[in-house]
Amino acid sequence: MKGMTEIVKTISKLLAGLIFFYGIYIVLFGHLTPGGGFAGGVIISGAFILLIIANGIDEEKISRGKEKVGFLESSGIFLFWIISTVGLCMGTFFFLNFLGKGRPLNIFSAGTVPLCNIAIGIEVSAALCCIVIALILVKKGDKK
Amino acid sequence: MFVILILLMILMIAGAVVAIQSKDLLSAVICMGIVGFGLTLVFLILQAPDLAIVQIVVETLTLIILIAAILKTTMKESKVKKSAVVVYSGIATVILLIILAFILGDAFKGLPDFGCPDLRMSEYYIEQGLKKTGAANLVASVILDFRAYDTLGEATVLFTAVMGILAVLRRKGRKE
Amino acid sequence: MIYFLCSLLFLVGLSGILLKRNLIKIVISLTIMEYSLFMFLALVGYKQNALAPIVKSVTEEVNYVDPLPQALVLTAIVIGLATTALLVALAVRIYEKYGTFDIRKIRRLKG
Amino acid sequence: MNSSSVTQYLLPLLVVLPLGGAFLIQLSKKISGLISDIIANFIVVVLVVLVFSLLNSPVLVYKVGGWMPVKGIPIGIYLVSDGLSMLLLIIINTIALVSLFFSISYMKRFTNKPLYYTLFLLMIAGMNGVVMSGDLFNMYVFLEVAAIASYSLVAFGTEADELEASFKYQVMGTAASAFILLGIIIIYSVTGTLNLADIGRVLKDKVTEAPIILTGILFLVGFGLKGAMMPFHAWLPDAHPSAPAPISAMLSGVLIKAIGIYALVRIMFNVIGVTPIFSNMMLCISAISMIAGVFLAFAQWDFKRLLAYHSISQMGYVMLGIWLMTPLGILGGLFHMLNHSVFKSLLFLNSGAVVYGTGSRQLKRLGGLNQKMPVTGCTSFVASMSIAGVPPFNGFWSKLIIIMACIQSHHFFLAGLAVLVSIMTLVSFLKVQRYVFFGGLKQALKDVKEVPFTMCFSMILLAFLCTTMGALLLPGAKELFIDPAVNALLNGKEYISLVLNK
Repeated sequence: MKGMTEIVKTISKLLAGLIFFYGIYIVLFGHLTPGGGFAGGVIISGAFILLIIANGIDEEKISRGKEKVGFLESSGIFLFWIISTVGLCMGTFFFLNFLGKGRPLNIFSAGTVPLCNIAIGIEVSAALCCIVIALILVKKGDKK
Repeated sequence: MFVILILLMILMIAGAVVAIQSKDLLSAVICMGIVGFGLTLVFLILQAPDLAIVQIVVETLTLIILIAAILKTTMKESKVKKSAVVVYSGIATVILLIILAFILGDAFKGLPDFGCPDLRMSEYYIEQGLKKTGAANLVASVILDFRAYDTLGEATVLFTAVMGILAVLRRKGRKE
Repeated sequence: MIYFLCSLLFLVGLSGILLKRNLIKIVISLTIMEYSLFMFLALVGYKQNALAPIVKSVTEEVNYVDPLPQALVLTAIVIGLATTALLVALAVRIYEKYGTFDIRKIRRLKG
Repeated sequence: MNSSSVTQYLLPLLVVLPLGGAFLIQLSKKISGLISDIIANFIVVVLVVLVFSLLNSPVLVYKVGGWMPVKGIPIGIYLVSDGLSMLLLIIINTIALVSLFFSISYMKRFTNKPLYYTLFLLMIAGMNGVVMSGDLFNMYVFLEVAAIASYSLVAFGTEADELEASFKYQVMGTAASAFILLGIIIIYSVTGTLNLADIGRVLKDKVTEAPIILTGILFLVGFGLKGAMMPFHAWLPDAHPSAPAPISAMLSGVLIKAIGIYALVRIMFNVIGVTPIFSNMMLCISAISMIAGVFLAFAQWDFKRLLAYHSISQMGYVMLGIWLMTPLGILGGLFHMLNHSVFKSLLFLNSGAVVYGTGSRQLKRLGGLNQKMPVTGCTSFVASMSIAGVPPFNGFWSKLIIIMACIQSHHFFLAGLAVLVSIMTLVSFLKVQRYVFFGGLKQALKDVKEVPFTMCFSMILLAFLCTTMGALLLPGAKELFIDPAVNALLNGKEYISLVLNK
């Protein structure tokens, strides 16, 4: 699959940057405003998918990217797992919100909630990129 | 508000019917988009901005995945021959569905009225959510603190699905 | 009334699964079925004249819609997305092997 | 801190460990191929040790996140392990260990082994989560984890028929999940809570209201689809044979019990409450499953497909016992569930060994394998006799109890049916033995060898269990393993006070 025209490529690069930062904003402020790790993660993956679609598919580059993305995904969910088990390791409860609650309505508040949001954001964005890349890499008309 | 909600739902049902009946797969997928984006609006009306954000991005992504799959394969739904078996099974299904609709409609009369939910469990979330978890977004406080275990399960479902997709899309399953 | 419309959407999805013989159509029907459930869950949590469950200031009067069903919908949406993606991947692979999406031509397994 | 509060901290580990293992395998697969074998097997060994150390403990309730109930209403998610969960945990983790040990050699024929282990561990985590969950929605989430892992494991070989079976399985499974979710929403709308015990308390005198009856039916359809009860069984004979053999063993031996029968029984007995109409309906379904499964199995010439149909039939026995709702019936049903998981997994592992050795699972193409594969032949003979209910193997005792329970509660027709099905099962398995292991050796099978050590070891272990598990009925063992589970079902509504007062 070839990429699209030069105009589309340039604009998509600009837009992808914007979308990417918007996604990060949604993740970071997930505990204060609507949104959160999941919504933000999907938006971030959207930025990458836009780039992939606009710039066409270079198979080699993309399969290398797929491995990196897979690793990122596993590490994201592993991070979430670690946050969840810290409570257990400290001898208290599984999924204990062990950090201080902070001042309400401040970005550094709510203990582990923003951390979980970040971990989920990483996991979700990587996972969705992985799904789309894997589906794109399937060759057309490869019948048996 | 209520009228808009009902109109939206009727639009969604119409979209769903067209999506299922249309002969062309691409237009079917796009009609499914009507249902999904309609759902986004419904969420907004129902005071659920979190869900609206998630639904709109997920719907877009679902459409991308489905369209990518269709572009790689075929757009036409192959024709169904109108044999007697098809017609009879179709009629039987429709009758079954009508009966089901009556059962569901009847049972739903026993639910609490629309707009007055029973807040047995969530009263505490609403009143103490901010104080206990520090998160101003009560939905975030529920999914990441009160019921964070569910969210671990949810993230795991997504992880499992990705692993499953990687497993299914392998070129060769068995070694020679 | 409003619950009934929701169940109607559910039944439309169900009819698609039962009647349609095309893999992609089946995936679409399943997704529509799930959407109707999300909507039902959000309807169940709605409270008349209440605000979205986001606290804007600490002193605010407490009158929000039920946040719990919204959290459940969030979880369910992710699960729905995961199943849809896996189904689509399987459908693409099946197309690769058989060259069709039609279930009647994909009957290697019997009984 | 007394001893019960220490042991309750072990409960979340049963889910956390396999999840962590699955993520770790994905992170570390680059380093060496061997590392995934080690991690997976090590974690499941730890799980088995954990489960057996939890045995004989009282009802444990663990509140995730430390959210204590407010005004008596639970607000967080509860993990609950009572007798019934314990029985299921034993089944899940033991069979998982044996299958995993079997996979070490068996899965060498497949590509991307770390992915297989990841999915396997996720499936175990999902089932453990379902069994221990004390929260309706949480149960649904972990049910989906287990189900999605099993969908993709069925298609692990990526051959055309495997993909097709997986798709069919997944469509039915997703529809089933939709029904279950609808039921959960209705329950939440009526009660305003999701905690199982709390739901039970609210619904105490509402069992006959229309929404609750509808929920019962929705759960029956949903979990019936997941557990392949008879009118909803269509996916099972495709999906179970298509999976790699250790996965078939897990699916048939464990999964349909954990996310089908267990979930339905838990919700109906302990939470909603069973009405006589419902239990009679379930008796009908189990009788139909029993008889139709065995008849359909009769016509099969594919080894694994035949076994899959027998799974439907044997699950009919389990349900027949449980839904008689008498102490003896429940004892028989649960004991048969335990036994079935052992001998059916063994049979599937046998079929896997046959496929591994000969490359075929068509009965007509096999023959005389006893000369070449003595261990497989021997163990499969034990398993066949066990499933057919020949004394002194374990299947005999549980079937005997179920038949006695039928007679005791004056269901003579069902008792006769159970005997008939048992005889037909025997005939069907004599056919398998005759075509696969006895008779003359086919020319094409001259250079077949016995399977590697790890596979033999798993089969011998299960065969040993088959011969000795009748001893679980003796006093001493019975109180430890089966009685708590029976009591958990018999005193259904006691569950509510047990959980809420912790």
